[in-house]
Amino acid sequence: MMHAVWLIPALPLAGFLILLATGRRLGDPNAGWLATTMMVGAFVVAVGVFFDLMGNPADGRVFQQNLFAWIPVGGLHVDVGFLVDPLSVTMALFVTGVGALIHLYSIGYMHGDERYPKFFVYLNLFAFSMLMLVLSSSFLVTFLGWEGVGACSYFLVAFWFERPTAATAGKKAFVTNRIGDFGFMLAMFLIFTTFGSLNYTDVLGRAGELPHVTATAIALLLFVGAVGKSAQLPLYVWLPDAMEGPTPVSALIHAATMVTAGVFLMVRVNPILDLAPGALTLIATIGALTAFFAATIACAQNDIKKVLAYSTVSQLGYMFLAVGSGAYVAAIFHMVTHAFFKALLFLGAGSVIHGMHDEQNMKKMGGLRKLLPITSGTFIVGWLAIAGVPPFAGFWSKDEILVNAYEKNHLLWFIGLVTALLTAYYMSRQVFLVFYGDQRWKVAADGKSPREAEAKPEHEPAAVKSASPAGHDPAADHGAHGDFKPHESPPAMAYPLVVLAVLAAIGGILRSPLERWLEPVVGERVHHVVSGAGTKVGLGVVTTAGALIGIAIAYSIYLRHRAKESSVEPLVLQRAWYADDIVRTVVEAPSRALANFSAFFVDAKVIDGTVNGIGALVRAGGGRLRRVQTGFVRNYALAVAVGAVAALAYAVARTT
Amino acid sequence: MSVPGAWYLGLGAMLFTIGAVGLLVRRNVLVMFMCVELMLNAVNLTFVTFARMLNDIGGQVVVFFVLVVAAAEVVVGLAIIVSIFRRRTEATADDVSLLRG
Amino acid sequence: MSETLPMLTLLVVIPVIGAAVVACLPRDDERLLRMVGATFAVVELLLTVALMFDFKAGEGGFQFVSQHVWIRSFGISWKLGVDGISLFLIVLTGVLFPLVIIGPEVHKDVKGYVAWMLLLETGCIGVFLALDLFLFFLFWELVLVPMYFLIGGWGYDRRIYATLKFFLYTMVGSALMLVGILTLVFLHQRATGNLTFDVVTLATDQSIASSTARWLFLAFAASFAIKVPMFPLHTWLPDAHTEAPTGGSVILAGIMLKLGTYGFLRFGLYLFPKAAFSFAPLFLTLGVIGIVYGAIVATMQRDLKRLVAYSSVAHLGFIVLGIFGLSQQGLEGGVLQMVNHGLSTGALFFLVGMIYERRHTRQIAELGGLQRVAPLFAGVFMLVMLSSIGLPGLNGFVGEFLVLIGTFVTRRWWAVVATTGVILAAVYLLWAYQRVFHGRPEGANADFPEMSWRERMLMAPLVALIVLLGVYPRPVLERISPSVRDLVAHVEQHSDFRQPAVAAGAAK
Amino acid sequence: MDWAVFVVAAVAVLVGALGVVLSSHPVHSALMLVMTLFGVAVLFIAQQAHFLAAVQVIVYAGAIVVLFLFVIMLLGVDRSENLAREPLKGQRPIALLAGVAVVASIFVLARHAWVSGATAVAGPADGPGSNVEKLADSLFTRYLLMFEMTSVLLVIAVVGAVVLARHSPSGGVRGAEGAE
Amino acid sequence: MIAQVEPIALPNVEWSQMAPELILIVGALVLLVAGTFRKDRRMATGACIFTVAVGAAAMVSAWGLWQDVGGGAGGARLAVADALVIDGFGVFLTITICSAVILGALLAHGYLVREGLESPSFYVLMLLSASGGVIMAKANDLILIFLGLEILSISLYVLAGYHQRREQSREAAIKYFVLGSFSSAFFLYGIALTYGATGSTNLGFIAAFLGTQTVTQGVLLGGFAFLLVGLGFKVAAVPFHMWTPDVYQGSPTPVTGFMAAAAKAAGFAAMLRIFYSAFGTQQLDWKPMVWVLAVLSMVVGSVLAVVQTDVKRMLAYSSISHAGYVLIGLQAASNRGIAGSLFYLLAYTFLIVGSFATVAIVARKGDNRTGLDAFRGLARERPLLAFAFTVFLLAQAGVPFTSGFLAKFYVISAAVESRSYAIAIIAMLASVVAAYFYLRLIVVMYLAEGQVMAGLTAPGVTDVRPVGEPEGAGGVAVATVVEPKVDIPVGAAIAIGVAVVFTIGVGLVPQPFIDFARHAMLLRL
Repeated sequence: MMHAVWLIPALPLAGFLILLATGRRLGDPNAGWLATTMMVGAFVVAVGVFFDLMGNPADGRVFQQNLFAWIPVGGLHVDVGFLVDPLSVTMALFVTGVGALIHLYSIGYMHGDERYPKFFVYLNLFAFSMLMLVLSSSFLVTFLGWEGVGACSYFLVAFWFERPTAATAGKKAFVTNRIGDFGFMLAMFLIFTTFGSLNYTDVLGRAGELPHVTATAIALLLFVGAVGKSAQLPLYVWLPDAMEGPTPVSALIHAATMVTAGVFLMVRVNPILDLAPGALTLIATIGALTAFFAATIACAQNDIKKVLAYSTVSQLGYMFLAVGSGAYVAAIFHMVTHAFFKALLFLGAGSVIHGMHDEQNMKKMGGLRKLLPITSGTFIVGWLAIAGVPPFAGFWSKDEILVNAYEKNHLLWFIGLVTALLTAYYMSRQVFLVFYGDQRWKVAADGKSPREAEAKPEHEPAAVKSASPAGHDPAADHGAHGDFKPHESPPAMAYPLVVLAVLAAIGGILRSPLERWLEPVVGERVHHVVSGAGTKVGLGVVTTAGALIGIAIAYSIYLRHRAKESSVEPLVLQRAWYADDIVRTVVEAPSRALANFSAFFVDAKVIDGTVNGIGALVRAGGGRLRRVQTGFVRNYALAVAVGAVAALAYAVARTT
Repeated sequence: MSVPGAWYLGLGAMLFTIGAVGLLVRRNVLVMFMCVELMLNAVNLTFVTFARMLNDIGGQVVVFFVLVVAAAEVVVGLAIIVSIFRRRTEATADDVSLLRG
Repeated sequence: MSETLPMLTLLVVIPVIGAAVVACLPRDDERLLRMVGATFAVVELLLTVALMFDFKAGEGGFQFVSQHVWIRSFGISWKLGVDGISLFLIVLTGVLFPLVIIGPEVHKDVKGYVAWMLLLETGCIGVFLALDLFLFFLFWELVLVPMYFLIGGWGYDRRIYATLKFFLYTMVGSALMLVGILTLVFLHQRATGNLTFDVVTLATDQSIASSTARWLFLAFAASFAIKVPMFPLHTWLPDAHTEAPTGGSVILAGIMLKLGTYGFLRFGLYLFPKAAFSFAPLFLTLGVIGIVYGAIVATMQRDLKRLVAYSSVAHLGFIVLGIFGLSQQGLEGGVLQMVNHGLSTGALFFLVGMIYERRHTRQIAELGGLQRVAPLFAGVFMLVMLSSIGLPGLNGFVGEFLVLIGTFVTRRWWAVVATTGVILAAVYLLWAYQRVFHGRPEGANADFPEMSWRERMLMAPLVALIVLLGVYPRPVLERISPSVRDLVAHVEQHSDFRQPAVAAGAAK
Repeated sequence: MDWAVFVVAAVAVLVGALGVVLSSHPVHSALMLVMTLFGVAVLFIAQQAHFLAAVQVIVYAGAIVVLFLFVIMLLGVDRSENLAREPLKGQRPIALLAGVAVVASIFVLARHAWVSGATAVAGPADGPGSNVEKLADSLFTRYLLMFEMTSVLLVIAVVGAVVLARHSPSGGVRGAEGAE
Repeated sequence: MIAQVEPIALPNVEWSQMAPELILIVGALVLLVAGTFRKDRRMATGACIFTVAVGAAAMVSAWGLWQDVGGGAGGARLAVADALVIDGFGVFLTITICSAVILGALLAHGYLVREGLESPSFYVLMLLSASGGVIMAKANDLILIFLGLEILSISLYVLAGYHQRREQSREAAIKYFVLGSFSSAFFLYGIALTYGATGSTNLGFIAAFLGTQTVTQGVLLGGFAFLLVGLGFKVAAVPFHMWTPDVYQGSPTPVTGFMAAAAKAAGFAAMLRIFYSAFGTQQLDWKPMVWVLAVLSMVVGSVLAVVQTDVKRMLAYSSISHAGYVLIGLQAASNRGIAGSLFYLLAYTFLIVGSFATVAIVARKGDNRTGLDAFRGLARERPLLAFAFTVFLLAQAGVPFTSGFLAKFYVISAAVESRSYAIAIIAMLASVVAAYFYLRLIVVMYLAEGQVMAGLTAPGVTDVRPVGEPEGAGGVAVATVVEPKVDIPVGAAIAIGVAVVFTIGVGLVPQPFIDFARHAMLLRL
């Protein structure tokens, strides 16, 4: 089975190619089913590979498969090949697993979209890229996947490109990611220069030879890449905007898989990181700060997806905190649980949006619990998981991270703790606003602002445009504005929610198996928690308490209305610390001015002006000389005479 | 005794220059042409003087040819002058300046 | 092979025969004219492909060499030969010319267009094949003439200005180069008593003083730098590209810019290894400036074609970087990138031309939302653009990556700055794409027709090659490798330069 | 004696030359030219070039100057010219400067010697035999080809004059042929 | 009393060695005589054919001489009392000048018929003028050179004014004449000084004498200067060039073509022979002067051509810059340099006659439409003519596979060989400037169909005076007036065809011509 590993990415690739060629003919929903089948197939193969690998002894769980030489140039030899080890298989499993679920969900969600097949084209391409990323045997092929997922993210965020915001968000995502890629590329260059190879086995196997400075440099450069991809400070700005994409995209790419690629990369190169303690500290700090920073913003967002987006940023921060603390397993563990519950939350949110006819403003929701039973039930599971309430999955992973952070640095731990509190708070706020309280949408439906109606055209498709028997009858369900009533989603969307909810609930059990399983990868180098059991339990209690406090505060404000909502949603947080404005004025405006200056002054005036100036000079010179040619024969004779004098003068000079 | 050749040659140089300057400063084409004759005479004088100084008859022969050339030039030149200034009241070189630039 | 069939001479001669034949055909029958022209171009293409297959992959030296004395008293020969460096440029030439002859709309005088194109093909092939400096210079100058007429005759509003600028600018460079060539040849003669323009002989000999060689190198470099074009000698390019007809732009960008970089490789490095090495920092710097500056200026362009033109400045900067990085990877990446840029920028110009045919404007501001009405068109554009951005899996990445990694090995900091070009490329191209294709189509844009079958056929080979070279560049790379290895060895032999072990592959 | 002849002739030459340039009336210029020509003829004689002196007087004074006068009359341009007027700016000063420069340069160049130590090539100018004889001898030996070529020159003069006169309404140019 | 009259021992006159010039002269005389008997139109055609035949005969006889001298300096010899030198160099230029005669005569016929000027005298003058040029090329004596120069020039003065009804033609004649005689005087004074300094006018003696001298005398240097003035004038080198544009523009166009080719060839023949051969030992003295002349000619000629709007005038300036290139060959003062100059002159002869042939045709009746406007859209009306002109222009611009390119290549290689790098670079840059106006003309023919040529008109060009006005029919408002169709006479067509074939042929197969020029060595005296 191990040799079939190439099938894992190949199946989505095949799906992509088939859909590219015949997608339009397959249409809605067959294209979706095809894509989903491919993903399921990939998942099955991944499971097979997993068991195969399990069969090996712990230290023999490495398998490398080379397909063909991709770039063989001099000392640089890069194969397209796969490295099968516990880490990559874990990643592959959850990418294909979660991916398959989201594919399935999308069949329903995207139903009725005019570019339905194309969506799955992109989705499959994304899955392929992501699998290349995680399974690759070399940095360069990882980079191939890395860039591939970035491009797919771009396509999918800008899927509804008619909306300027979507198009802009897609571009922003790509460009910001590219800034990170800059670091990744430099890291590869440095690795090649140092090791003469880009293969993981070569490089990581010889990591011990690295001088400290080089190790730090490589670690930091790779981290720059991770910061871009995983939306850490300061390159996180693209992720909230990326919510312009269809919700399954947000779930798959911007919550579960792509954004965790940075974490994966960090874990992948852990032997190098271990040689660079300074870099680790920086990573941990950035992670903690990001977690806290994003959490604060999430507290004041009204857009249901924006909250989740900032939450994702925040949770990714946790993962980097874990990485920075040397707790690689914890990072992966949190990545997995986060994938479960965040995908769940996103899909749930999508279901809500779907049910609310493209309404994303939580302030216009409320009391949906009864109307969307499956959605609300599963969403609540996700909420408890992310809030860190035991025994849900999120508690375990977050707890482990915080324990490790405590080991590393108390301050970082404290930030993490506060963030946990905030997390519980803003998620509770979301749940209360959406599923509890008054049914504010009854009012909102009539007064739906024209601007928003404008901004969201015929998209978020299934809700408005569906006319298929598989879905729901729009006339019956939606009718006129007057009898607007939110509704539950179709089964294709509901099943994945249920599955994910189960995983989010029980994901915590993976904790110790995962630790053992990943040991060959992170090896003995893994940080063993030195604190005693007492401390650990104590920390767990504190964390739980924090979560509960957060929930309580949210409860008192948003359900009991003990405080004015606006007072806890300051503008500065609503505007996300004005980050976008700062970027616009500090980065964008000067760059644009510089570009304008270069293009229209330096290039057009100075450089081209010089060129044209020389031409003009010749002509002007000609014009002046021309005036000497007066047409008077005596002038001409004078020229001859002067020429003769000059020649004579030379002769005179020559004799003296 | 006999005047040194240098004197003759100096005279020739001056004559040549007067002719050249004359051509430059006079506007009447005929006078300009006379100035060319002055220059040719200066050359003739120079040749003859050199012939004496070098004791070489060649210089004198050359003068003979120059005379012929001068005659031919005069014939053609005056014909051209006549053809262009036939209808004009002045034979002014400056009037002929249609072509320029 | 080379003895029985003068393959390379045929390559040079076939297009010019084609041009002559076309010139004799009646003016009115456009189909016939194109058919005949295309036939010659396709025959040429087949020959180049045959050449590629016959090419012995493991050998670094010149193959298929044919040599005939031409001007005895100057030691000038008709000497042609191909090696790994020129091979794929030849093939690229073979690929692009049939496309520009069949492809774009030609609004007047098809006969002239086809004939000039074929003549241009001869010139381009000649430059790539010539192994005699004089012959090289002849072809180098020859390409100017057809291009001059193509831009001037079939171009847009400011074509006269653009074509004159193009011609004169290039001539300035050639002027210096000719003096350089002659100086080299005569100094060589003085040293060895052998008057020859043969590149191989001159390169092997290396008898001239290194201070002189530096001057000579600069004389050559001036010409190449203009052709590339390198900052700050680039301003002819946007004008020429923008005003040229689609076919002209494709060839200009796809092939003629490569003449400059090819010149650096074949003549700069080969003839003056030591000087090239000593001037490497200068050219690396200019290359890096070109990358960054070209990208920045491209960002602000309002004309789509101009934008693509400036993107060429940036891309060519990468190639220059690779060349003067002087490592195996960099050089090989540079050579590959020449081909890549030819494909992707050529394709971009085709696409922009199609937009112009439909909308009669190239102003980005007047376009918008095209993806909605012409998704396939947009898709192809996207693919080509991503290739241009350097997305892994497409051809652009392989070259760019090799260039950067190769340069990093030898000239770290230049590579670091150059890598920012990767970011900038995404900025200007995506922004342009967004403005042209995203959003909602208004007015005339709403009636933007989808790609016709003919256009699809036109783009198909380019798209296929873009993907193929991105996924499986190995057949190309392994043909380039030996020649590049020899070139690096040549530079090492004649200068203080030593390639780091990792690049050469000795470390393994 | 020699000096006296030289000085007188030289003065005649220079005065005549200046007269040509400075006379406002073309007829006066022509007459001044005659004076120069005679002066030169005298200087020829002073240097044993008797034959040339004769030819000088006959051809130059007798034919060429007459021709000049003829044309002046023919064109009816025998009017005084205002010499003070010079329409071309800078022409005169530069011309004078150039003239001075030419004379000065020649003198400077010749300050050591006008002639080199070269010996006679075409045959000695003195010695036995008359000037005419020696001239003729040279003319028909060493300078034979040149002598023949002068005939071509004269043919051209004839043809040229005819061509130029052909389209003219008046037959004034006929006189040009008579000059031969 | 009477000294015994010894018979003068006439020197041996080697008639066969003078065959080309004799053929030309005799041909001219025959034509002159014949012309007095027959004066009808048929005569005009006959005269043209006869002239071509004479030119061809002269050329053939020159080729015979080439065989004699053994294609090199080896068989070179002196003739007619050392007045003539028969060497490859002279023969080469004789052939060049004969080519100019043939092409010029072919070209002239149609023109003369069109302008109503048919008369054999035109051809007579042309042949005589050519004979002067040939004599200059072969002369071994300064005086003979002077005589040849005068024969050439005086004929040309008349030819320049041949189109009597055109005021420009008359003006060209008087300007050419005044300046020509002025510069002749300088030349003659130069001969005098040289004579004084060396004791002879015979180049062989001069060279022999100078070979014994270590220091150049002042007087001799003055002689160099004056000789250079005279010859520089003849070849139209800056600053002695100022007559060129006016005379070229004013002269009847076929005369311009002939003059540009033959006079330049003859002038250079004399210049190269005098300086390289006779004054060869004094290279260091005259090379700087030639250097300056060359650079000035190239630069000023090119730059001034850029701002011209009259094609004839533009070509005139371009011919000035061409003179600069030929001077490079002299400046190199090497065998390769001389060969380069010769090659250049040969190539240039065909180019320039071809170019002026086109101009003569396009100028239409009245010979006035020579402005850029007259060429607008020529490619559509007369594609072949436009193509031919394009070939000439591109060749002059130095585009590969043409004779013009090789010519430039040749002289510049000579400069580089003699390490005159600066002049080589200046020459190449000047050629770029020059390319501008050639290209501009091509643009007008092909590209600018009725459109205003934005960015082409130079600031200094806006005040264009209508040159062709007086004859009526307005050469200015061409855009509105319906142009008479351009007629291409047979003779001109042949001339242009030959020139095109030559231009491209030399570009493709240069070896025979390079050998020709290379073997056409001067007899180093």
